[in-house]
Amino acid sequence: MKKLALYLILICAAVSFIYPFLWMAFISLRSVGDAGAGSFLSSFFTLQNYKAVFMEIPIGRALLNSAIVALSTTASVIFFSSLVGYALAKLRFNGRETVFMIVLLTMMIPGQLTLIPLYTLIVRLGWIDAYPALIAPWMISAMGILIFRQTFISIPDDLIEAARMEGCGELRILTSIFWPLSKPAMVTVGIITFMNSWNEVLWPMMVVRRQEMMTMPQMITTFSVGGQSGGELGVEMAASMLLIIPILAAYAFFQKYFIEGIASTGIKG
Amino acid sequence: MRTIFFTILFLFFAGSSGAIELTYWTSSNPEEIELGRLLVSQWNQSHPDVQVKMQPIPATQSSEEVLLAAIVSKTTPDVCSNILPAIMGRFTKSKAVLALNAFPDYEKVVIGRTGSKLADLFRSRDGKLYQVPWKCNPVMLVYNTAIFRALGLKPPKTYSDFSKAAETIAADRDNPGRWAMAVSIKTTWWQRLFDFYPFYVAATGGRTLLCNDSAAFNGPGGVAAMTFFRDGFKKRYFPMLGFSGNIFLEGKTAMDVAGPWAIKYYRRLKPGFEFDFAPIPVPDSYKGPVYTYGDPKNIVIFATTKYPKQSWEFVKFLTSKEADLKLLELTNQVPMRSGIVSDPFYGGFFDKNPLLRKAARQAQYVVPMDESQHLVQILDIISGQFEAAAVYAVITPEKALAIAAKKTQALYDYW
Amino acid sequence: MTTGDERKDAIGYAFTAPYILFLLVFTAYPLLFSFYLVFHSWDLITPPEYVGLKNFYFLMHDTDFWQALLNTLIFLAIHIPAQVVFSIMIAMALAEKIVAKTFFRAAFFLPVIISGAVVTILWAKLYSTDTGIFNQLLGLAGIAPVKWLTSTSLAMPSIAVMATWKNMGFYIVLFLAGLLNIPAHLYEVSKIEGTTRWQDFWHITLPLLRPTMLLVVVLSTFGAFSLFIEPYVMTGGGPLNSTMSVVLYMYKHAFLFQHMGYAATIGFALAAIILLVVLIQKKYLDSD
Amino acid sequence: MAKVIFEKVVKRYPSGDRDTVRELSLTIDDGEFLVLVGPSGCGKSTILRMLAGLINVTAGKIFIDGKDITRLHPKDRDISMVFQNYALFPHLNVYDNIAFGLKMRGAPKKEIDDRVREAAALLGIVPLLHKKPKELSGGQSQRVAVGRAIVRRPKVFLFDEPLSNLDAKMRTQMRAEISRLHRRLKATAIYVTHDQCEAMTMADRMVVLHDGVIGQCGTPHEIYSAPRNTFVATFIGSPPMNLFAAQAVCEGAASGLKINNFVLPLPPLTAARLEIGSKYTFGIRPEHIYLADRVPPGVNSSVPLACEVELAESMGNDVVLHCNSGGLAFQASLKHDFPVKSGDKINVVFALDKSHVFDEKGERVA
Repeated sequence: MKKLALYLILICAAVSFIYPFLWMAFISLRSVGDAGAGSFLSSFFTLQNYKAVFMEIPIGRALLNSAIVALSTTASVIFFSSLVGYALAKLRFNGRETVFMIVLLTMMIPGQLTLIPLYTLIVRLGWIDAYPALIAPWMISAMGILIFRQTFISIPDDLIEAARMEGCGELRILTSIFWPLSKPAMVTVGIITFMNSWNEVLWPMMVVRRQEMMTMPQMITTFSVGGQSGGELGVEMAASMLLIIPILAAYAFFQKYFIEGIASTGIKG
Repeated sequence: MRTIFFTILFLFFAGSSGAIELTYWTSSNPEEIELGRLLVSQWNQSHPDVQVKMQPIPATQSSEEVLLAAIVSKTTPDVCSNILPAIMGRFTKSKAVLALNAFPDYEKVVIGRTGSKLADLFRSRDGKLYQVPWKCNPVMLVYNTAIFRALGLKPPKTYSDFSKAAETIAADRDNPGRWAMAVSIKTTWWQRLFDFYPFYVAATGGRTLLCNDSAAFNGPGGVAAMTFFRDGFKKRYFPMLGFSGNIFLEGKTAMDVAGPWAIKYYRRLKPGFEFDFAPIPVPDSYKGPVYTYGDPKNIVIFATTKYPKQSWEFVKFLTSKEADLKLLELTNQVPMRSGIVSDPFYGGFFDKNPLLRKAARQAQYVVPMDESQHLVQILDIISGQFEAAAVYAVITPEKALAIAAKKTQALYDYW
Repeated sequence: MTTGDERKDAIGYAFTAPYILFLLVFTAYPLLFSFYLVFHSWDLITPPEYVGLKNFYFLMHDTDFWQALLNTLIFLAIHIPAQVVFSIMIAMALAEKIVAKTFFRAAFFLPVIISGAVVTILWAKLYSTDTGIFNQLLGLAGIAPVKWLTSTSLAMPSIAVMATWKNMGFYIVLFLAGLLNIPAHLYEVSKIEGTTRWQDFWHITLPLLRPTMLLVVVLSTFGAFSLFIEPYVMTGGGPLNSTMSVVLYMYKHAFLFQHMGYAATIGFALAAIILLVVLIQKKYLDSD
Repeated sequence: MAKVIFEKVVKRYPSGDRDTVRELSLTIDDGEFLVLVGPSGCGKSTILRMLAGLINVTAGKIFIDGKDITRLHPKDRDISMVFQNYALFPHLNVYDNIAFGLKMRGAPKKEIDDRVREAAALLGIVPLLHKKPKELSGGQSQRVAVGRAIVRRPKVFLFDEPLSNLDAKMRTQMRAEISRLHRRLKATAIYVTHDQCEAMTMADRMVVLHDGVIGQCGTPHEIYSAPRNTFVATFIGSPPMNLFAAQAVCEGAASGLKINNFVLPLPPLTAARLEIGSKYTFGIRPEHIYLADRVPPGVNSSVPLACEVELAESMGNDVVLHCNSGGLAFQASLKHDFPVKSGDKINVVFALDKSHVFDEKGERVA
């Protein structure tokens, strides 16, 4: 009896979490004529809304931009953060503890404080409407450094020494010993970074104005808010679907890491 | 095949022989892009040594923002024809634009075309002219002639007329739920250029928002205009909801506020739709010509140009008699050319397009916006107070305008 | 070439150098420049002008800023408690022995991974006064449509409910991890002592969840003060500025009015307020 | 192939208050199996790591084959090392672990394959080649680690306590195997251990280290039979050598050592080196103590000493007696061919020609 109530609550909650997305997918597939109210399966499905999105806004270009930005940010965060994480975990040098303290401190700075000066910096660098503006300020993450350091610290020093004896330089040790041994950490850092970068909307809105340089969330926001969608619900939902499909695919693929990685670090965007 | 080859060869040599290239930015609406393409190709054919490259300003952001960003990054074009005069204050302050007085034939060209009365409106505070007055879109009342005919209405001239018309529309049993006029409840600053501001200009007989760096809008005219909207929302003449799509085109409202640029837009979206323009309604006590906001767009030459002379020649070409006709034909916007209504050169066009004759007549009674670095913020302040006093009616129009005036004052006091 | 420790020194510096450079350019410089900006007026185009404490003075008297702060605090006051209560409830349900646990967990986590922009666009439709599902459901129950986003008193709570829905999955996962960390024998002891489940919850579960609670509260505070895209898309800050958040207000000053100095001042004040709020939370949740 | 020379090598850690290794000079001959043995903290691993290049040398020089390698990167020294925890790369299978060094050096695929298979065959781990380290037992892991070390055919092999993580039986087996392997490869090997048993059985030559200095260097037999000081004497041998505080006395014609309340007469040769009246330490290994009535023939034994057995520890073959004679405590290791139990009173004798005498500083006198 008690179990039944439990399931009832959980199912109701789960439905409320999933339903909006189903509705969105449904609306995006419905023909333009009957957008608005209506029940499921009331009409046949069509891709015309998706066609319309591609016709009305350069969504293909936005997808490309988002992919370039999110992938290069992710690659850079993984590479540089693991580099620093390795140095902090396994190399001895003067100032190591200071650097580590700085990493921890930067995590405490509210982003709102540096947002405007960062924007002015981008303007001065002449990076407005360019990929560097979207990538460079997020190339290394303190969160990534921290995760890598914690992971690397538990890898025995023996392995480093063995690798050095066997002829590895430090970079080689990082890439061919530490990386393969820290796959969960790499995946965690990777997906958190990818997700944040893919979904980020405030920063692109600040540094990108040209339509060809817009990322997906920005494009869809301006499309929706700017009224370009002409109030066509189906088209708007189709555009939104295009934004969430890649992240949903990544989610389906890495589900375990997604949830556990994020839970273990307690960090998100 | 061979011709293509020679053409390429020619272009190659032409290019390498040092033909000057000018960059020209236009507005991004399809009509103006078409106009730009036509004029640029004409120019390029007749001027092989000065080639112009045209580029529409990206559509998603406001042109002002794009231009400001370009100034910051020093990537401004040579010539731009989509300049909101109100924003010129910041352009001149940052020395981003050329003073056109420097060109010897400037008087002849600009004053000769626009007339000194209108041209003076765009004169900068230092007495120089940095912009060539180009075209305007007098903001007017546009009404659905089918509905008006069916209900036996005439376009309202005064607020009382408007009320009566609105009551008639509301009482129409065949079309329940139809509103009198579409007014946006969004608070984006430029929305007020299509409701409060033109009504304010009309009610004050052509005054602008500011006078000597101080708010001028909280006088009787401003209160009258604000009260007009407050009453309209209160009596449900205007729909009080965020709507998508164009409800005027859909026949859900009988009137809208728009400029002549809308003619092409309406015809494209809904062929056969019947509409007409009328002056903005004024308070019952108002006498005199009805002014409105002209929504002017001007042409400037940016200081980054390497070829001021060639740019100036191109600007003259853009504002020539023939170009102005093309402007009328392709975009249905009104060149700021004095005497255009009576000029037989354009007579044929106006005969075919009586709506534009109306717009061109109205164009004689237009004002721009004030040239102020705070203009956007002042409109934003007014917009917020419009929402409070008119849309939600939580404070009186007098109070709202007083607050807006005070906030405007604070801007000048602090910055 | 050197060996051992010295070489490690050199490599240590080489490996951290990109980060140090990055830090100097993208953290230290903006941080310092924000100090510069708060004392200047700058529109990006004309040279910055020193204005002393004018920005702060204007901020003190800027009723719109205080309204934005109040709005943000209202958002916080609804969002955070709702978040904590519902997340704990669902996490406790998920901690029981149930089938399809992974499915439920994944379902609740779904909105977390999806762009806030999309979630907001979607919910704007759900909240729509005439066609939204909420009012349709209310209509079925014979209740008149509610102006979710166009009434000054409901708009911010509506946004807070949506934000709670979006982020809850993340906090459910955190609480679930916290719950599973509580040793089972504690409950066995209480079973022997004959306590009720409610007493267990108050005297064992809740106190032991404290560290998670602090984490959740601090993280959601940081998140809540960043409120931007939701009002930007849904309401544009209206009606009557009732959903104008501090970040949206800052954005408006920076990008609509080009008041870089003033926008930086708003950011500065906001950062100070965030740290203050977090300190207070820490004091009350981290006391033992 | 390779001769290793340490020349006044010093190691000081920045945090340490004194040198971990003090002016170490040592020559290891080509093909020699040298064992560094000593208690933990004596500096033996530090010496090995300096040679490996894993830590730097504070002062002094190290040569391999006459070439100064003091400041070379580990990979350029042509040495390999077997680690205590095997240090197998967990993400690579056995084959790739063994091949790792060759791959890093860019050896041709064919050659790598040949050499890996050869090494695997030598160690009897061919069936394991495709397993991951976590599927291996301790002994198997150690074989793989050795395989990784030998596959490159380096000049010098280093072993850092390689057997300490294995169980006793496996340890004995691996010990023999490493010795056999060394004889076969004839490469210079340096082996660090704290286990004297490993040291004694495996070493060509062993170095007993104490507080960063060499206590004694020599063959296992030399070190066992003639420890240079009390530290070496007690460190090597199990159970450890009994040491008694003593004073040289002259009793009649013969001089002897007065221990507690009795005097031990000494052979003249030994006695001649003592200075009457000075304090000495007398040492005798437990296995050189016999029951008075069972002295094997040919042993020059002392006079019987009456004592009480406080504890008898049977080791199967041997029995270790913890004896007490009027407050003098010592251990005796006897063949287990007679019944003796705690509380028994027995008489023992010391084999005087196997006894050791150290001076006050602990240095060997005789």
